[in-house]
Amino acid sequence: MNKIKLLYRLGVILTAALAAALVGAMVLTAIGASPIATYTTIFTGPFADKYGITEVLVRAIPLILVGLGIAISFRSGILNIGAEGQILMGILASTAMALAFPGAPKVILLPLMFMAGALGGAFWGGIAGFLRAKLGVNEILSTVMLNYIAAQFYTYLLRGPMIDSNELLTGSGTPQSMRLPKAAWLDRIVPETRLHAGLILALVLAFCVYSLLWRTTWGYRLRAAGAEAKAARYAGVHVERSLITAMLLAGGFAGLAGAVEVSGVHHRAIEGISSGYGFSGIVVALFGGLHPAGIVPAAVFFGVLLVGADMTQRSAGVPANMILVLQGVVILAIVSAKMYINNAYALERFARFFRRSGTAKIPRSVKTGGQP
Amino acid sequence: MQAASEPIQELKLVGICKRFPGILACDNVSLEVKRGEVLALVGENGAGKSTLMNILAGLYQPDSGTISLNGEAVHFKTPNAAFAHGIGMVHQNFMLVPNLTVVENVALGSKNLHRFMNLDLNGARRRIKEISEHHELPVNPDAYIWQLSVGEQQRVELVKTLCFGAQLLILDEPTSALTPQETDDLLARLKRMTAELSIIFISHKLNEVKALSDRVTILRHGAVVFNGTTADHTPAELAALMTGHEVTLPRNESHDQSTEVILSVKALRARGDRGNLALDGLDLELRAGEVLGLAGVSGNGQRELADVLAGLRPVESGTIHFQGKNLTNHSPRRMIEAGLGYIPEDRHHEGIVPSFSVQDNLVLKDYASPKFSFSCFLKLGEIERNAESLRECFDIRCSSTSVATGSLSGGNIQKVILAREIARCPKALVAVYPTRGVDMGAQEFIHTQLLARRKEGVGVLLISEELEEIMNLSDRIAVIYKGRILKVLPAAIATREQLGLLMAGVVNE
Amino acid sequence: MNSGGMIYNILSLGVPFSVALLVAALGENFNQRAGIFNLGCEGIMSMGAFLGFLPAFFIKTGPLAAHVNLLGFVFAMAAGALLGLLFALVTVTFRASQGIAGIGLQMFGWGIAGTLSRHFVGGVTGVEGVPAWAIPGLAKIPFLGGVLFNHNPVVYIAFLMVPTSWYLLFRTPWGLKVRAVGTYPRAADTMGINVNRVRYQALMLGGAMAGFAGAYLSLCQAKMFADDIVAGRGFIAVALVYFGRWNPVGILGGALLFSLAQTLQLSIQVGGIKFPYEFAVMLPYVLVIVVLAFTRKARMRGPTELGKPYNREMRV
Amino acid sequence: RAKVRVALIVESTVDDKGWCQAMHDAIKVTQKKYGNALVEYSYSEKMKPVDAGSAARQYASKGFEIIICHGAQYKNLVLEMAEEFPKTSFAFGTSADIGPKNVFTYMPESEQTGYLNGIIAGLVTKANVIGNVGPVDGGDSARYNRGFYLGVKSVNPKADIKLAYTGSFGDFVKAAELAHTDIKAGADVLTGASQQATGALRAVAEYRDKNIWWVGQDTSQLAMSESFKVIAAASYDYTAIVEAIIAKREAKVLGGENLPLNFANGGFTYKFNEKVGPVLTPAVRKAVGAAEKDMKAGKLPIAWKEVKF
Ligand SMILES: Nc1ncnc2c1ncn2[C@@H]1O[C@H](COP(=O)(O)OP(=O)(O)OP(=O)(O)O)[C@@H](O)[C@H]1O
Ligand SMILES: Nc1ncnc2c1ncn2[C@@H]1O[C@H](COP(=O)(O)OP(=O)(O)OP(=O)(O)O)[C@@H](O)[C@H]1O
Ligand SMILES: [Mg+2]
Ligand SMILES: [Mg+2]
Repeated sequence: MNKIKLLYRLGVILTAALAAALVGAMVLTAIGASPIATYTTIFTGPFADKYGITEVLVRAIPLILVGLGIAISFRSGILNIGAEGQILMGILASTAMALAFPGAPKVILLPLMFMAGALGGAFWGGIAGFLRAKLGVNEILSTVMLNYIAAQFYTYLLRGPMIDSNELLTGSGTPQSMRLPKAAWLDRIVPETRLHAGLILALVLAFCVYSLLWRTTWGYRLRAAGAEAKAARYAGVHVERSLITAMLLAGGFAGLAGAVEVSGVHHRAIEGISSGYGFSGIVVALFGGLHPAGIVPAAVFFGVLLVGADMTQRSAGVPANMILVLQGVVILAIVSAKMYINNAYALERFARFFRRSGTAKIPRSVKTGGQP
Repeated sequence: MQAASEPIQELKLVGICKRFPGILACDNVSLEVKRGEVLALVGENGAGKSTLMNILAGLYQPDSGTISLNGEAVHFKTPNAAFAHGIGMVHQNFMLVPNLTVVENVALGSKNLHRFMNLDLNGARRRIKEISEHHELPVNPDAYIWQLSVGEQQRVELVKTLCFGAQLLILDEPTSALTPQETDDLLARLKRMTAELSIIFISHKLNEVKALSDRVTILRHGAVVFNGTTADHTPAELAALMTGHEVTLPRNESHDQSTEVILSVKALRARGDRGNLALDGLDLELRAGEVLGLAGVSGNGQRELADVLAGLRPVESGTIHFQGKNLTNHSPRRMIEAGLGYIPEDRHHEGIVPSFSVQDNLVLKDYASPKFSFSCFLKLGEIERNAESLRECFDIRCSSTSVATGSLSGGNIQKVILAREIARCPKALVAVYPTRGVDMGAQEFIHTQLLARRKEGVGVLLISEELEEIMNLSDRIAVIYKGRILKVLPAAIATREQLGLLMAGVVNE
Repeated sequence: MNSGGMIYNILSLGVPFSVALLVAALGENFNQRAGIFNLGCEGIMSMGAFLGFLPAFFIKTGPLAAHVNLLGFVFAMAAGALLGLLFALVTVTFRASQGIAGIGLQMFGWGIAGTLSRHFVGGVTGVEGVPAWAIPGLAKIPFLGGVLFNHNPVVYIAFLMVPTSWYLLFRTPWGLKVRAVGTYPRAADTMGINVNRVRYQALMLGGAMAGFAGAYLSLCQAKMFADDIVAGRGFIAVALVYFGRWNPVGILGGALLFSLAQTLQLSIQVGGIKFPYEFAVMLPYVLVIVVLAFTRKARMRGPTELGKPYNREMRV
Repeated sequence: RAKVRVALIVESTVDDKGWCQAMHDAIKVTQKKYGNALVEYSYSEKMKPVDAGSAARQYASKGFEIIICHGAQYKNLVLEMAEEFPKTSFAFGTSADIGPKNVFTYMPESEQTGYLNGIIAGLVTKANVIGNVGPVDGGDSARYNRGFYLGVKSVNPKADIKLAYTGSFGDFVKAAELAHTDIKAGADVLTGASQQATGALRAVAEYRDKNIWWVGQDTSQLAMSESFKVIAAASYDYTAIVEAIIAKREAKVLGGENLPLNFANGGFTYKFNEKVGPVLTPAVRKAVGAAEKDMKAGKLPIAWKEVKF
């Protein structure tokens, strides 16, 4: 049975991969690019050197953090698509904190900054949680809208109150904050690359989220409220409070992701930091089965996809939009395959079919022990 | 689908097998129904009855085996194909779309009413009228399903299936949620229908089987273990054949009165889901060490009363005192902490979190108690041990306590809830329809457990529509009618007739 | 300018601006009513915008030149239906998680539109687009005429889609099936409704409408194509379905509220403001949330099985 | 001369008829001028800051000599990479800072183009209402908008300039909505910066038979089908900057300079559109010509920083 299971899963994955590759190849051929070169670049490019690998991990860090938050909210019955806005609020809060205490030593400043980032994100997520729990506003609506509001608020601050005074002086006027003091920078863990200590933080937090959700009474409450609100209420869980808690946590993780990005990579608040991590984070969380043990590899995989696909622009001459096509196709193929892999009914049918055709093919002599 | 072209003279299932991942639900089942006959299909929870019938109704595909109608092999790929041959099924769970009206539900399945860009609702209304008059099944065609009581929904189901032109009617536990009167009515109507139809009837209540059916087939673990004429066997014999041992439902014989009032409800008023005043000045006292049966036709405030007691529904006025403390309008958590146990009506969505494991569901109310947690950390080992011991104690049948509870059979889910509520050592226990849809064996077990708690001094409020169950177990019986308690009688002197009249709202001096 | 004139301007501009959101949300409503949550609306709109624009871009002469816009809308709807079909394959047949699949579809549609436009068009380009057509007689009515009856014909068609969607959903057999399938698919299945087929149809219709909405952007509103022309309107359309509580009339209300707020804030800015413009830009988004939060909640009549794949064999 | 390899990193696409395309075109022109054998060119589009970091590293490690990160949001990244790859020349803009020794910065002094466009708008408007469709109030478009304001005021102090922002560089549809709003509010000359302005121009073109005009911030608008509304357009011409960077590199200067873009150094081109007909009066030509000449001579300082909206 286990062999059949393996065969089945392999078959599903191969079929999905093939389908995805074919669709991508069709579009690539249509625009006159080489599918083979493109695919080779995506999946080998990131592993060619130290840069590639570390860049993948650099992408994976915020994806893990956002994904963890998303996992908490989805597990608690909230479809949070507002991570994008929550990241921005985290960036603002953490930057403000770091700039407010420029003289503080690292051991104090970094935790303060991350705390501020998490609080900023939590505040933004909490609004959606509050609206849902107390006023019955659907979270999909509110988070979509809050993303836009956050984006405007972000430019407002970066262009106005938080702008680097140097930008005003020179007249460049770029919306960006002052550069953070060195004490607010996360250390690089591989020299000459951008891989920073945020990775360790993300991994530690992944473990914490696992413990939180599956090992604590808190997590139990959140999951119960998310899985079946009626039963949770019956069992004495305050479901509304749990929704708000979940959104606070989810927002907190997104905000922390923003803070870590600033502290580890950009060292100041600028535009375009979140670069779609809010949405990719959802994909990562769901790929990872809403479980930290799945989210970490899913984030790394997605990092490969991001970095590798970007490389195709330079190595295979593929236009930037094509990258979106490839990512889209890969996502569609993987979610489809994933459902089949976990579908016991389909596996059962496959096993039956396999056994039937399998037994028919086995010659009698073998079965009765005749030596070939 | 109007009436099928050819009347069904004989239906035969031969060697039907159906396997679900990890379980053989139907194991080489054969059975046969003739025109005008009622075949009863009985068996424990999870025996495979519904699966078999779903195969007949075209919903599932058998792995092997054949179905033949009037001697001709047929193959039902979809429910449509089954309808076309005159097979209609009333499913165990209502198959009515709640936010549609009755007419719309009927029109949904009646393809001949589907015009281009137009839905012939009047045609559906006519058809409903015709059928409901013919079979004396009154329904209000323009009511939304969510507005209807369970009994009314059952009637709608029946009318709907008949509207689709069924000649062979499959009824999967149609009486499990009906009041005694409704059940009697239904059985009488079905009896009359046999002039025109054949019926396959599934029930856990063997007296109904006895009253209605001509022949009976018993399934156990997916296989047929008995096939015979109903008239030749008593319900007790059938029960023994079904479970493999004698089944005797326990009775509460002692009737000694304790006096300590543990739960007292005064002049309680609360609103139902539709905004109506479902509880309208209700007074009730539950004493320690008694079973108080609450009889009544469903929809008279039972559900709301249970909700209010559990803290799940706000009280408009009146008080609830539990062990002398005023707990009116307290949160569910407070009620739980005060020592109130509650077996809810909706076991699938309220009693358990279906996706949680059996272990987790067994601590649904106590995960944060010092026994199962240390500060805020869960003691997973303790939770597992607890589950193992309860599983043994309460005979919960599951492959392991880490499987999702939603995958268990109804009877076993009920046992999980019972185990949890009882293991918490409550001071009072509210049990709402605790044996609905549960097989004889489990029923016996649940009754025994409730009586055992009573012996230990727990006050049990048993809400049920089964007079049988109430009269068997109660010390006193209260009758609820339109949100008030009409009368409380000692069980020893209560009679079926008297209760029946009270439940209909008739108070004789 | 006097305030009457300003109100007139806001209304007469806001009404046509609401169309893309309205049509996309009406389409998404069919998806959601059938139980499928399609976050990929944005991608379908991109594709619709591109294909809608393509005939007008390429066909400048010849017999077809007079009908390029019609052709564009046909192409856009066909492409939308195709993407809807793809989404149906993934979420209905393969039962994939709808949330991620939607994000995948969004990337896919957006990417293809951008890639093909780079290859075949090569940069931001304008087209003639659909001209305005005042309804004879009605357009002369003071005030209302300009607000309602002096737009391009697609606007009228779009507004007719509201009662049509309502009728389709609540008065036709197919609408009945859609509502049943999104609320209690198993019940529909036992009544002989092919759940998957209905979901396929709903997704294709919803896709075609999203394509239409995209084409409206490129042919009627912006009259040009650029790869990020949709700029998040697909997501807003999805949100508006929740605003409208799955009712075409409510969705119309949401789309109008959003666009009027949008023109209002632009008018405020144009009128000269004394506060940072970012707060003006936020206005429509804030308003939608606030209005929803403080309106009285009706009983939820929406699709209760939204987002859950249906599997006949699977035990519920 | 030695072969040089140039890389460009942009946030939008190289065919956006705006900011990114201007630099792309300039490099292409240089490449054509020097020959493909001498200038190797590669670009990366749709680069968010974090992606830009990867791309720039790859270019640097592959031996590209000049890496142009076309946007101020890349400032950080450039400053950081410059330390890591001291032999590579980096460039980014807009910025008026003087960078480290291997970083060039460039700054379009777009208040100049705005000023010229403002003169036209101020002279052409009949309604004395002028619309300006802004993306966001930052970077070079902030300078443009202020220069435009001063230009208008210099010839027509009574004119009302309606400046509003879409809040986005790339939302063409919203820019069109804003342009319509402006026109309804009485504006008869409009302008706008960045790629979203194309949407606004497209909206202006809808008023085919009305006297509503556009002054552009990109000469490619003169070649579009909507050009019949465009009285004149300015354009950034980065060719001089690209060539300057190549030349300085050859002279062993890897950076450390700010290269402004202005009329004086040929960084801007300004073109009238002869097709618009009588609206382009000799008086307009004259006023613009005079101002342009003064700017070229450095005689017309524009105090854009003083303008507060
Ligand atoms: N979502 C919720 N639903 C119901 N009760 C809650 C919820 N969150 C917290 N509580 C309750 O509020 C109180 C304070 O919460 P907190 O989590 O700090 O509790 P605690 O003292 O750590 O105890 P616990 O062991 O229950 O975690 C506790 O009684 C807890 O059970
Ligand atoms: N769709 C399904 N997927 C997996 N297992 C199933 C499914 N349906 C039924 N089963 C399993 O098959 C067995 C037979 O179930 P079935 O519902 O037919 O029992 P039943 O006799 O109708 O029980 P009850 O009296 O509780 O209704 C059970 O063990 C059940 O868990
Ligand atoms: Mg059953
Ligand atoms: Mg705690």
